[in-house]
Amino acid sequence: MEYRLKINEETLPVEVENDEEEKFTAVIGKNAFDVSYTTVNDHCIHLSVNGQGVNVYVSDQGDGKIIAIKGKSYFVQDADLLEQNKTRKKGPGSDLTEVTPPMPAVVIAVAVGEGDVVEKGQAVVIVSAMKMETTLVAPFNGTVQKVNVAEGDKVMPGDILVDIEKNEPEEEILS
Amino acid sequence: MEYRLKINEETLPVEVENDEEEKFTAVIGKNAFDVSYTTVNDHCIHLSVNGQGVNVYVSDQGDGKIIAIKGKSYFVQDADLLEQNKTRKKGPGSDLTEVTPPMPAVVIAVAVGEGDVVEKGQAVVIVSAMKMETTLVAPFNGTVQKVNVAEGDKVMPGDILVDIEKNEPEEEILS
Amino acid sequence: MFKKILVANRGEIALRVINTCRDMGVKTVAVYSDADKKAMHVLAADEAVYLGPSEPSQSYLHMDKIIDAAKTTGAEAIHPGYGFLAENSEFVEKCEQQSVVFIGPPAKVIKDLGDKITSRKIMVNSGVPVTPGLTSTEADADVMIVEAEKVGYPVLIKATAGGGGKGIRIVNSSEEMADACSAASREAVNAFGNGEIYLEKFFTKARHIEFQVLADKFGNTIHLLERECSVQRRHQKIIEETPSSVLTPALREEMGKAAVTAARASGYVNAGTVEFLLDENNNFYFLEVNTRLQVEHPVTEMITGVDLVRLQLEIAYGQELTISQEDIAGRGHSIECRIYAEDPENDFFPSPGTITFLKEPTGPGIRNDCGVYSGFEVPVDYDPILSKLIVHAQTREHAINKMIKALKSYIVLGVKTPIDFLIDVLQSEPFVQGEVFTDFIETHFSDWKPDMSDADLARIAFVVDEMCSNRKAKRVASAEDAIPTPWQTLGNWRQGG
Amino acid sequence: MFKKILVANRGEIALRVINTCRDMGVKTVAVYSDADKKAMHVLAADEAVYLGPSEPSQSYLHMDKIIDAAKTTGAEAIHPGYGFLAENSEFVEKCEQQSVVFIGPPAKVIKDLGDKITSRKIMVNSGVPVTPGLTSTEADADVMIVEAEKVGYPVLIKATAGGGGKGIRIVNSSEEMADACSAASREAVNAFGNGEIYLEKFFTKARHIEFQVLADKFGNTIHLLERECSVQRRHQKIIEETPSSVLTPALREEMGKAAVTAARASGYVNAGTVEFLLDENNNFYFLEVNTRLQVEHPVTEMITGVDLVRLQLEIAYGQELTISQEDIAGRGHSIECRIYAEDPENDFFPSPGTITFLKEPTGPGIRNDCGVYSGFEVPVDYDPILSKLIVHAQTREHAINKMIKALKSYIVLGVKTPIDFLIDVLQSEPFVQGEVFTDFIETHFSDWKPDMSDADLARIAFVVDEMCSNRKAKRVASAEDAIPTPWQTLGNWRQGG
Repeated sequence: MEYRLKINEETLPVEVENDEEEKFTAVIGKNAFDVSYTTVNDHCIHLSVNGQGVNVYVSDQGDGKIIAIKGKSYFVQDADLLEQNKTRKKGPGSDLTEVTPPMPAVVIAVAVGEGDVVEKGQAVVIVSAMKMETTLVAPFNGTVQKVNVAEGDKVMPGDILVDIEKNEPEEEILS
Repeated sequence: MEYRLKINEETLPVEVENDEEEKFTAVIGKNAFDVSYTTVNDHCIHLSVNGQGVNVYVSDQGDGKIIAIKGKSYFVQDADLLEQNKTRKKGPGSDLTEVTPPMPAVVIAVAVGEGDVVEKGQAVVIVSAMKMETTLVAPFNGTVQKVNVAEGDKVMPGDILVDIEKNEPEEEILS
Repeated sequence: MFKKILVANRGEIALRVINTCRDMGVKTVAVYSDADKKAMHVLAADEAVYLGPSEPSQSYLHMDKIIDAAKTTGAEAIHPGYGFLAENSEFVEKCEQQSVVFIGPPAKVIKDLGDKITSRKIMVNSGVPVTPGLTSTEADADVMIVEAEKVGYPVLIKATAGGGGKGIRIVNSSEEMADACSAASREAVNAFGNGEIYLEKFFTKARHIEFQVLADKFGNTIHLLERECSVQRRHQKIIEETPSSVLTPALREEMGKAAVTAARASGYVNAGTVEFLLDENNNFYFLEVNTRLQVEHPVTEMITGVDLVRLQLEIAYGQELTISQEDIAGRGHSIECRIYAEDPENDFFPSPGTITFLKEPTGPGIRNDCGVYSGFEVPVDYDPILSKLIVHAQTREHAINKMIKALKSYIVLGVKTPIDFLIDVLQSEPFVQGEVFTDFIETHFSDWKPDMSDADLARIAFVVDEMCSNRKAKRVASAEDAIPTPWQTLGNWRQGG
Repeated sequence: MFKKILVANRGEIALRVINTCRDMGVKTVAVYSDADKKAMHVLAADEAVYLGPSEPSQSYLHMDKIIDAAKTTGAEAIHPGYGFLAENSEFVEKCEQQSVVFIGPPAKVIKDLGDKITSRKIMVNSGVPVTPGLTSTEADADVMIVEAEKVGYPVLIKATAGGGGKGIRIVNSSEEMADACSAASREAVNAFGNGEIYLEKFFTKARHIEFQVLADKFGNTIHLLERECSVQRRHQKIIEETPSSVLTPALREEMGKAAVTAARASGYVNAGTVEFLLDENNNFYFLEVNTRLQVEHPVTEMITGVDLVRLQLEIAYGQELTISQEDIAGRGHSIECRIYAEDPENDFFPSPGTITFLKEPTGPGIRNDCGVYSGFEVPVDYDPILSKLIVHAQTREHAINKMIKALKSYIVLGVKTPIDFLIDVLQSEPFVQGEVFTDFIETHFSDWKPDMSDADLARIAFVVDEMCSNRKAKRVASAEDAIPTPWQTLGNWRQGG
């Protein structure tokens, strides 16, 4: 069995050998690790790696797992799965013109209206989370097609707050 | 909706009225309680009863629920269900001759053998749990039919450690 | 003692107050907004009153609703915690009018000390050293230049009604003065509706040292030693400790006396904090008084053995202080780390969301004042503090090691936290040496990146979790008695998927 | 300091030791039996070595396996905890032979103090008051009668090799003497292979008061104040506290000096406890020395601010004590409750089983040294202690209230615990008044039954849980993404169903 696992920008193959009941050998790069494990609960696994015990905590986020080890957190993704999903989701019409908040937030002010011409970097929406305000700017020169939010709305990362049509010719995006 | 709920030896009817989303009125005897609730996790429910908040903790044991409230534990059973089960399980051949441990335990010594005649109160098996020894005795005069355990065995409440045939005529049990 | 009080706050500080009330047999009333229906303070209180929408102005800042809630439930007093209405003199006046006891100083004290010029004047008049600079507002940039040359550059132009870092400019030379004054004033008008400004000396290398004070209604005023709070990010404290590693017994006594003088001079009653700057030559200067319980109050409790919230209630109820200055002695060393929902890799940006798993550190000498639990959704509407983690040990070295150990066993999944950042700070040479100034994080940790040394272990953990998940799935498929299944976990899966 | 040590124990005390090692940067090796494969001490240690079957003789009492584990893993020292091999002089000798440091007193000290006659002689020779009676064994019942008349009835006939309440008889008059002596001797032969007996006065109304002592290898010996442990069931302590409410400063000093004398006289090194009886006239009598860490050591840590396990390691490593008698001062009041898996309604019968849910109490001044977790199966093979819950507050009254609050928020489902019993004891008038003698539970709580005042609430909770279960079931039926489902909960359902 082989996984290709990505942390930050680094993808490494992990080969699993001699998989027995709660025991196996993992080969990562040139290093081999003797692993045995005990499941403690849904989120906690006790690992013994080359004889050293450590408790790891896991939260499956769908697109990857958060793994906490000794106070440090790693976001580990299955590179093979990521590629499949990319192929599936990509294609013509994929949206590269997003105005979306970096975190769950509340809209404090909307600075543009439909039909407004905006320049790249121009403030379009101000959101606030936990007493910290963030200004979302236009990603390029363009025209506001639609404003999807109003002051007071709760918004999530991925929500498109304002649709902006790029002023450059559309062929560039499709090519 | 009505439940009949048993705690220790006391069974009381609980009538549920005006059941809305996470709110209802419970009538127990002459008392009516306005109840609202929030589920916190699998084992914890926050109740507000007549305006007073309390966290209750629940463990479903199959034949009843352990309910912990402010440091006190209650074992609550559904009396209707208990009666159904009783009817189902009872009948001729029901065993009244049990030598079974009061707790999960380890057998320390077996004091009788097959064919031995025993008197009521005579020691038959000694078990130990958590450094405390307990002597299990014959429930009546009789003859040992079978010894089901040996020294060192782990035993659970309900396990019949020794089968003893009562010396009185069998008709008495069946009548 | 009060039979019942209302806690006009949320999160960890509401829990902290409820905790002591429970010790004292005082019943508690929580208040909550839409976002907090399942919040821990609501679950912990004896009663809970719904205030309204999540927006603070409609809930935790809505004075009339809160006082109504106290009247309706028969609560005799209100504890404001910190933030929200804690330093709002108008709220205190409203409480007084409605005959509800406010657990904190009188309205006039809050008002006087909230205004920078008034508080500087009080201190100057009573002989407490203040940062060199003006004790009146000044509209003329040329006068500012004259004053700046007196105290020496760099200087700070500050709004008198200031707070939260707004209406402040650092000025390094006379050329920058005119622009800085008009900018600061303009910002102050926008933020506080009051454009008045003044000038103070700016200390580039300073420590933030504060003294806890307590005063009853009978004129007894004492201090409970210092807290050093120099480690700050975005002008907000993140690590606090006591004792300070630079205070000599003589300096501690001198500053403590100044703190008591400051409290007396302002007519202080209840618990408060007198903040000082300490420069590199061990000169100290009055900064301001925080007229409430501080986030970092537990380190003082750990080394002095007192319960500050209990004393707040006793003082508010009209009891005389049962401890005197001679009873106060520090024992051991205590450190606090604030655990925020924030991303230390990304300028400490807030990180709201659902806590999918929480495991608090435990053990001798470890205290975690926590306001959240596994499954709780941290709302976007309020301050991102999740908990404050406090340790207590015999020496500073032991306390640092205990805190590192505690942080390593503190698991918060689902939102980002500065736990790994804090571990690196506590292990760093300058922190261990006590070389801690208010610019500590900018100087030593501005380009911090999380250490990736256990990445191999993380990959192995991923593989093991996959193996377990497959097994889990198989079990479910074969188990007939899988119903009921916990809705909590279900919820998480949905949210994650 | 040691780089790595082995902890030859399990449960909460193994965790307690590992905790301090982690503070100190000392690596730990756990050992475990079949029953403990998923035990918390195994999860917490840096390494774990499997010993064998669950039977103690094949695992935690197997000296050679344990010493082998230390040698194999490179552990330099062994901490025995309490129980198992903690007071076994043969094990200490084996460690010495194998050049593994035993963290505790030398073998000879353990041997001397483990024998009742030898230890009484040591104390008599050094002027420490012992209970009136013999300091040599006696086989003749007539001599016993003469001695009994000297000290006054009732008296105790005790096995010199005794322990665990075996080989003991209370004698109220000369007529009972002959039978009692032969019965005690016979029982002692059976239990210890040694029928020797002696006689002591029996105190019907007495307090159990013990002093913590510490001695290094350089002749420095100090005491760390007293613990009162009079509340016992089945001759086992269940509530301990410090300070004792009956000790005057003068009596405390006198008893403390006697404890230090006792430790010196026996050549004591490391941490130990000198136990005394205090009669109604405040006369105290030496009972015995426990040559190990006690279960109740945390109350001493809370009021003195020291970490006893750290000091044990430092002493064993050969360091000189860094604290002197003058440094020791008690602050506040501390109480410990032992949380056993047992049924207080049924003569404290053990109650092993799976812990289906565990929620530990938290908050300022609360410490829970816990050895179990949600989902753990408490084995039948060992002592039923789950955790020790400790509180610390300014006064005894505050500490009692804090403990009651902590107990009320301590949730252990799946096994029985004495939590409700302890709440009733702490709330009882005699306990609150400090009227606590070793017969406390027999006198006041022999026919205790749990209070049923919240039975209506319990019924309502049952109904609500049924409603939630139905909803849960519906959700599962409709949710396609219900896989994977937690196997932990599944396990519980199976076990319960």
